[in-house]
Amino acid sequence: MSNAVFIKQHFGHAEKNNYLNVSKGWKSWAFTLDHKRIGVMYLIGITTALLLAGVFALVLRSELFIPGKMFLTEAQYNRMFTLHGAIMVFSFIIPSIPAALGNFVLPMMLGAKDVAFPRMNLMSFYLWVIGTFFLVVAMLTNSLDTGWTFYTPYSIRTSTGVVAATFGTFVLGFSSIFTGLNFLVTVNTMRAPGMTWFKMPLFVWGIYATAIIQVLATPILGITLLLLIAERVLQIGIFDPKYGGDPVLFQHFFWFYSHPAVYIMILPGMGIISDLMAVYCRKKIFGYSFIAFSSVAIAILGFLVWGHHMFTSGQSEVVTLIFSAITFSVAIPSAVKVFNWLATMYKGCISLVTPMLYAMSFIFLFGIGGLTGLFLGALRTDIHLHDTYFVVAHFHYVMVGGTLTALFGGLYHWWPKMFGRMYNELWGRIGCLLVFIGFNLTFFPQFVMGSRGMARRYARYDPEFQIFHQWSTVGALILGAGIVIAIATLVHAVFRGKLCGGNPFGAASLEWQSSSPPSFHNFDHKIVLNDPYDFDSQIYDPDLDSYVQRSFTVPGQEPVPGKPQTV
Amino acid sequence: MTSEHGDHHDDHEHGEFIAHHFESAEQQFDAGKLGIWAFLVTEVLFFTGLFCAYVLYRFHHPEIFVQAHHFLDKILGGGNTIVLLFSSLTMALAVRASQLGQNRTVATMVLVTMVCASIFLGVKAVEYSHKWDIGIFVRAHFSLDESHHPKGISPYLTMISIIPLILLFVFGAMALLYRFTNSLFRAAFWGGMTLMVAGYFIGAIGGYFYMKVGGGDAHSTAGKVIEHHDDHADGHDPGDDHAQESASESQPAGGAHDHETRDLHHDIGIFFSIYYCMTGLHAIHVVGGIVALAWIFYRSLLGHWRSDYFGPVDYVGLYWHLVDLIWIFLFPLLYLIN
Amino acid sequence: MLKIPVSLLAQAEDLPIPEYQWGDYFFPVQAAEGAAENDFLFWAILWISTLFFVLIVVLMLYFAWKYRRRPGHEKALPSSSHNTSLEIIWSVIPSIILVWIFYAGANGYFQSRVAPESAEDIWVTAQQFSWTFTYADGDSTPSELHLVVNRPVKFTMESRDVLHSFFIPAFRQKQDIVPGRYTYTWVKPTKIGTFRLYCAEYCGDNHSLMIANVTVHATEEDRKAATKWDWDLYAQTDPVKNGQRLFQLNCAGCHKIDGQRSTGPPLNGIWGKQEPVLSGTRLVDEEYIRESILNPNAEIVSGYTTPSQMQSFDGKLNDDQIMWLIFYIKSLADK
Amino acid sequence: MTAPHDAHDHHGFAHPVSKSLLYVVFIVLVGLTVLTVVANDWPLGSLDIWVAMAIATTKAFFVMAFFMHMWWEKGLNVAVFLSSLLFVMLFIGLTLLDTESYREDVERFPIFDRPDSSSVGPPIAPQK
Ligand code: HEA
Ligand code: HEA
Ligand code: HEC
Ligand code: CUA
Ligand SMILES: [Cu+2]
Repeated sequence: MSNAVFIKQHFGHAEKNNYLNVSKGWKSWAFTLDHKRIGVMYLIGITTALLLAGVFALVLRSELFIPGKMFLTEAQYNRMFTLHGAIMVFSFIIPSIPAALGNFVLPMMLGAKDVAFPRMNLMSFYLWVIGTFFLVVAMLTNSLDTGWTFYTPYSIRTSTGVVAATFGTFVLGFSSIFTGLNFLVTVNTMRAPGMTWFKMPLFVWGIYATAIIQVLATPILGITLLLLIAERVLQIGIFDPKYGGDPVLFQHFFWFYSHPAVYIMILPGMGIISDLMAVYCRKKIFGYSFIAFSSVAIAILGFLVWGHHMFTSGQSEVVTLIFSAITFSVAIPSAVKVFNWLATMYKGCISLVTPMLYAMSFIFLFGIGGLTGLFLGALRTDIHLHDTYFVVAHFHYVMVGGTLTALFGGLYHWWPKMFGRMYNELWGRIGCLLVFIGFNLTFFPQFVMGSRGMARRYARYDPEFQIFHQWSTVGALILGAGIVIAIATLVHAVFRGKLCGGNPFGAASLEWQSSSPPSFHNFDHKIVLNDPYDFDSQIYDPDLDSYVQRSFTVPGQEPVPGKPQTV
Repeated sequence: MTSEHGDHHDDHEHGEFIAHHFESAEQQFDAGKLGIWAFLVTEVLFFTGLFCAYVLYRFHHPEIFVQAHHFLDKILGGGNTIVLLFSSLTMALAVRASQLGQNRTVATMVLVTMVCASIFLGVKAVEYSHKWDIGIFVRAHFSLDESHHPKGISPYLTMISIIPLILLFVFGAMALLYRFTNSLFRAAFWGGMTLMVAGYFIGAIGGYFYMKVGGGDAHSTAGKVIEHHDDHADGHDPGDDHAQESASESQPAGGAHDHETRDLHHDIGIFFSIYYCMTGLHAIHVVGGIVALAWIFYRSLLGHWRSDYFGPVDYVGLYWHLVDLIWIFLFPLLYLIN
Repeated sequence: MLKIPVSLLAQAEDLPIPEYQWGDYFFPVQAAEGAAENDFLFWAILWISTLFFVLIVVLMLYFAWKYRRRPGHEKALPSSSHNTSLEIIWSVIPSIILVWIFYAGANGYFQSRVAPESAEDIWVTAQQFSWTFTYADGDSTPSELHLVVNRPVKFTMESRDVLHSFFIPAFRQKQDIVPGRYTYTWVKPTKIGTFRLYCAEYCGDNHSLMIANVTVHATEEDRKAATKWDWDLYAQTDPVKNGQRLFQLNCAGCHKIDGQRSTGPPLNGIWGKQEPVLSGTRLVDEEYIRESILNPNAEIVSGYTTPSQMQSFDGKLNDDQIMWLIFYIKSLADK
Repeated sequence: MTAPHDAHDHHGFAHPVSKSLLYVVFIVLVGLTVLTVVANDWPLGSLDIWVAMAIATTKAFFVMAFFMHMWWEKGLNVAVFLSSLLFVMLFIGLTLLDTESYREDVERFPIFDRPDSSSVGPPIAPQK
């Protein structure tokens, strides 16, 4: 086989015989063990969850347009933000990047054929479906109005469907554990020969650090929710003050999981940004090992700060002090990452395509979100800011501005790999811009009204806050439109996009050494290990309109571990 | 428990059980091994919540724990500990045999392990039902009244035993059925299952007679501790909150002493809340373990294990030892308090 | 500007919305000791953050423009990909700043937690969805907290049902109230005026209506005049007023009087009607109301849970008081 | 410990443990169980919980080291498992520290020390 044919077959667009069409029928999807298909199913799932919870957000934002009642009663409003928060957190953002994108690209990045436990992977997806189903059932039957935090004793007293929702969340927890455990083992044992720890792309490090948290923290959520169910059904009296239990103890239980969980949300996002920065600056990532270790540092330190959500809850002074001190230590590894990304841009060759725009808007938005975390970590100011819109703005800046933005950046980056088709660049940029503008318009005013005293979870409010709420509501509509456009552009690309080759962006990590979309076995040829950030290793091939690993193209220069050959 | 079977592929019935995405049997084994250890980590943390609740309440109310442990029988608990330890031994032997490819030994040893697990559950059923008889429930429903002790077999025990009884008959029938249709392999499997369920009755009957004969003193001492304060036990809704308590306190009878004793009485319920959560969750794990063991038993009868493929036995073994480990801590924490 | 319809307020029907008093851009007016410290720290962190943030964003945009991919610039320029001393510098400098922020925060925190010896005591009872304040001389006020300027106050707080949180933005003070235990906080108001008190911990349907007004008076006498209630006088002249006051203190958390269902059924317009209860219907008369107050479990209104969430007021309200309540409910007969 | 492996098995990744070792471990475990039950009746005062825990930990060590083959296990797996204990301690330690420090406010709770506001007034008339 001539080299050109070989390249076309393995690095070009794969119309036939890719993972999407290797087998047909719904069963071939429902029972698939292929990490790529599971990733795609997850992607569809979490997008649905995002849109559903996003609609709740729009509804509650509309209600807040005027101080008094518009169209929701107080009780209905409470259900709105509870379901918005719970679905966003448990069904959308926690599985989002690892389970959808991670599933798709992580094994390929390692040069593996699949994750370590494909059945468990599928199981994780179905647990996600079941868990989300229970949340939705709770929503449709009795609804839920506890806030996503399920604080006792209200969650024991309320007549809404706490048991169904809690059970759903419990199941979602197991789904998350399974994903994490799977990736943990995959990264440890499934790396291709020669793929050492420090040759892994930083996205893998991000997912790996996330997996550690998922495995260590999520079981505590499980037991917390079980105890909550037991408390409601049997009145065991551990969290219920009526029977001598302690509500503050519940908060300890809850945040021991949920604080580390916020790093479950952000670390994969940071991983994506690290990779995007390098690819679109066409430059070796600055400070690889610092970025890699800062992920692990965040994962570990993240376990030591849960009490910063409880500064005013009646937690004792000693513990409060400890938690505040450690909270600040988490900021340092995050700062290290931000500075390293900047240094990567320095003297780079920067293409401002959609993924890069998302990456830059990530730095902007996560910067604000993270820095406002410092106001909350400082004890004196948190006394004032706790449970106000300042906190709401903070966490949307990190979760939406951070994770959701990174997710979009990653999707745009890997979309050609996943579906073999290019998105429309113009619409991609428009979407990105709208999201950026809408987002800031929605959430920046919330900082101001929060520190002025606007408490959160308020269906009605005093008139002086109205102007901020109005800006915020308008912003939410723009943000919503932006998200819809961003998603529509991607969906459009799947069906109508321009066909593209295996590596249109010239990225150097292993997943790009396959055809687009990849074949069922990921690689049908022997892969060539190279530095994932050495972009000189990629050579543009005008025939394919795509890049190809140098060793495959230059006759005479043999690929490192052996001549490329079909298996 | 998916981690145990996430890594083999049934398609290769004869060949090596290596899934397509692994390079070698060793890689597969290593992955499985790390997977199961990580899984055990999640299990440990899962129980941590309960241990945490235990430690806090014991720290804050040591007196409750001293009171409460009188209701737990050291001999039954200790006996159960030894049963579990023995099952761990046989499990370890099963793993060893599987590494040597001795499938018959694996089958026997796993069977013994399962029977022990069932015995454990049987004894536990006796303990639980005895407590329920005299009104020892979780905090809110705690209504101790030892005079309620029934004469014959506790109705609760009968109720719990219905499921094992049904299983006993179903499994037994299956075994016989296959025995007579000459599917010896299946007969052996279902026979094993029957034996396994029989273990429950060994435990339950043993425990029952023990309670009849010697177990009487276990709670009689305890009875004295609280006997005079039982006037609140019935009719009084335990679900009052402090506001109401203060209300009733204002009634003439109210005195600091009465308040304290009654609180103690109710708070013992907290101990039992924790007790039921811990042992209940542990029991669920035992049941889960039995299911996993049954699967190992089945595959041993098929003769699947060889020195380069014994991962599942090893993984299930580790899981089983962890269940044992947890009990090793639960036993002194719950039964041995002074 | 829209006003909250009065009927939406859980408590005192005519709780006025105090005029909002501006402070610095991010804050309401500084009306208590500690507010200035809080704001100073906030601004300090804000400026530090802004410094870093602007630095980062400006550099990012500058690089994005300067090194944008264009004909003639198709390749990254040679530059090193790590620099340990740089890494150390940008880890250590933020660390030092963070240590300071922590220290300043902790300092202010202790000031906001430890009440001076001289503080007077006020007891706060929070319940879904109303506040009651009890003063050292035995007076109580519903939904209105009255303080004296420059006089430190220590609050001892308890909740009758779920978590609540005592939050006065103008005082920069917040503390959750946890059922089953006491929590404390203190303030020293430094400005005369009326401010909002919010419940900042989610507590159920009407969480957002669980607000109160804090009035800071110039003198103790002014305060006394505002908190005092002359029961005996009204008993003679207008017992309905007494009933209303008692209702606000004890019942308004659960019973609205605008026809809306809350924790309990609305109590307007029930007098003299047939009320559906679990055992059929009951005529709402004196006897029924007295029974509802003293023994709520005797009859449960249809649509509510058994046992009644309402606690017995037996021993807490005397006959006179129950009578006043009855007068009051009667006065709501056709509202 | 002596003779961890049967002599014939030095290839592959299967490392069968010798039977006699397993038996010995079992006997030790039973012995420790009996010991802990007996020790429960000794007059150890507040030490007894620590004695019981020490014995339980010893037992756990034997189970983990020999039944669970940790003695011969890869360093990574051992580290993974043992690291979980760190997080257990962290969780229990900090929570205990906290609940212990606010204990007083809980214990004081139902005892009212508010002023007696005559017969009218606050929702719950204070009781002395
Ligand atoms: C993706 C999720 C995510 C992330 C990454 C973070 C990151 C951080 N969060 Fe946030 N947080 C949430 C999600 C998240 N948070 C949520 C959901 C809540 C509310 C939950 C609820 O109550 O419902 C919350 C609430 C919350 C609180 C409790 C507030 C309250 O209720 O009173 C606190 C308090 O300390 C806090 C602090 C921090 C800190 C210090 C970081 C740090 O990790 C941030 C580190 C990042 C930076 C510091 C910025 C980058 C660095 C630079 C730009 C360089 C310059 C840096 C320096 C000079 C230091 N967060
Ligand atoms: C990943 C997590 C996540 C995400 C993505 C979001 C996204 C959004 N969130 Fe929220 N939010 C939370 C997690 C998240 N949130 C949590 C945890 C809480 C706390 C809950 C609690 O207190 O218990 C919260 C609370 C919360 C509040 C506070 C409620 C209160 O305290 O009273 C508000 C108010 O503005 C809000 C708004 C929004 C908005 C406008 C968006 C937007 O970004 C949403 C944008 C998405 C869409 C709009 C969907 C796409 C559009 C369509 C399907 C259709 C059509 C629309 C148009 C064409 C305009 N969220
Ligand atoms: C903790 C919440 C709560 C408080 C405080 C409370 N109630 Fe109630 N009340 C209820 C509930 C719930 C019901 C309905 C169930 C029932 O009938 O007991 C109810 C029912 C009633 C009824 C019968 C209403 C009808 O429509 O027939 C009356 C009258 C009443 N309450 C009066 C009072 C008075 C007077 C007070 C104050 C002294 C008071 N309640 C305080 C919760 C409360
Ligand atoms: Cu009370 Cu919110
Ligand atoms: Cu946090």
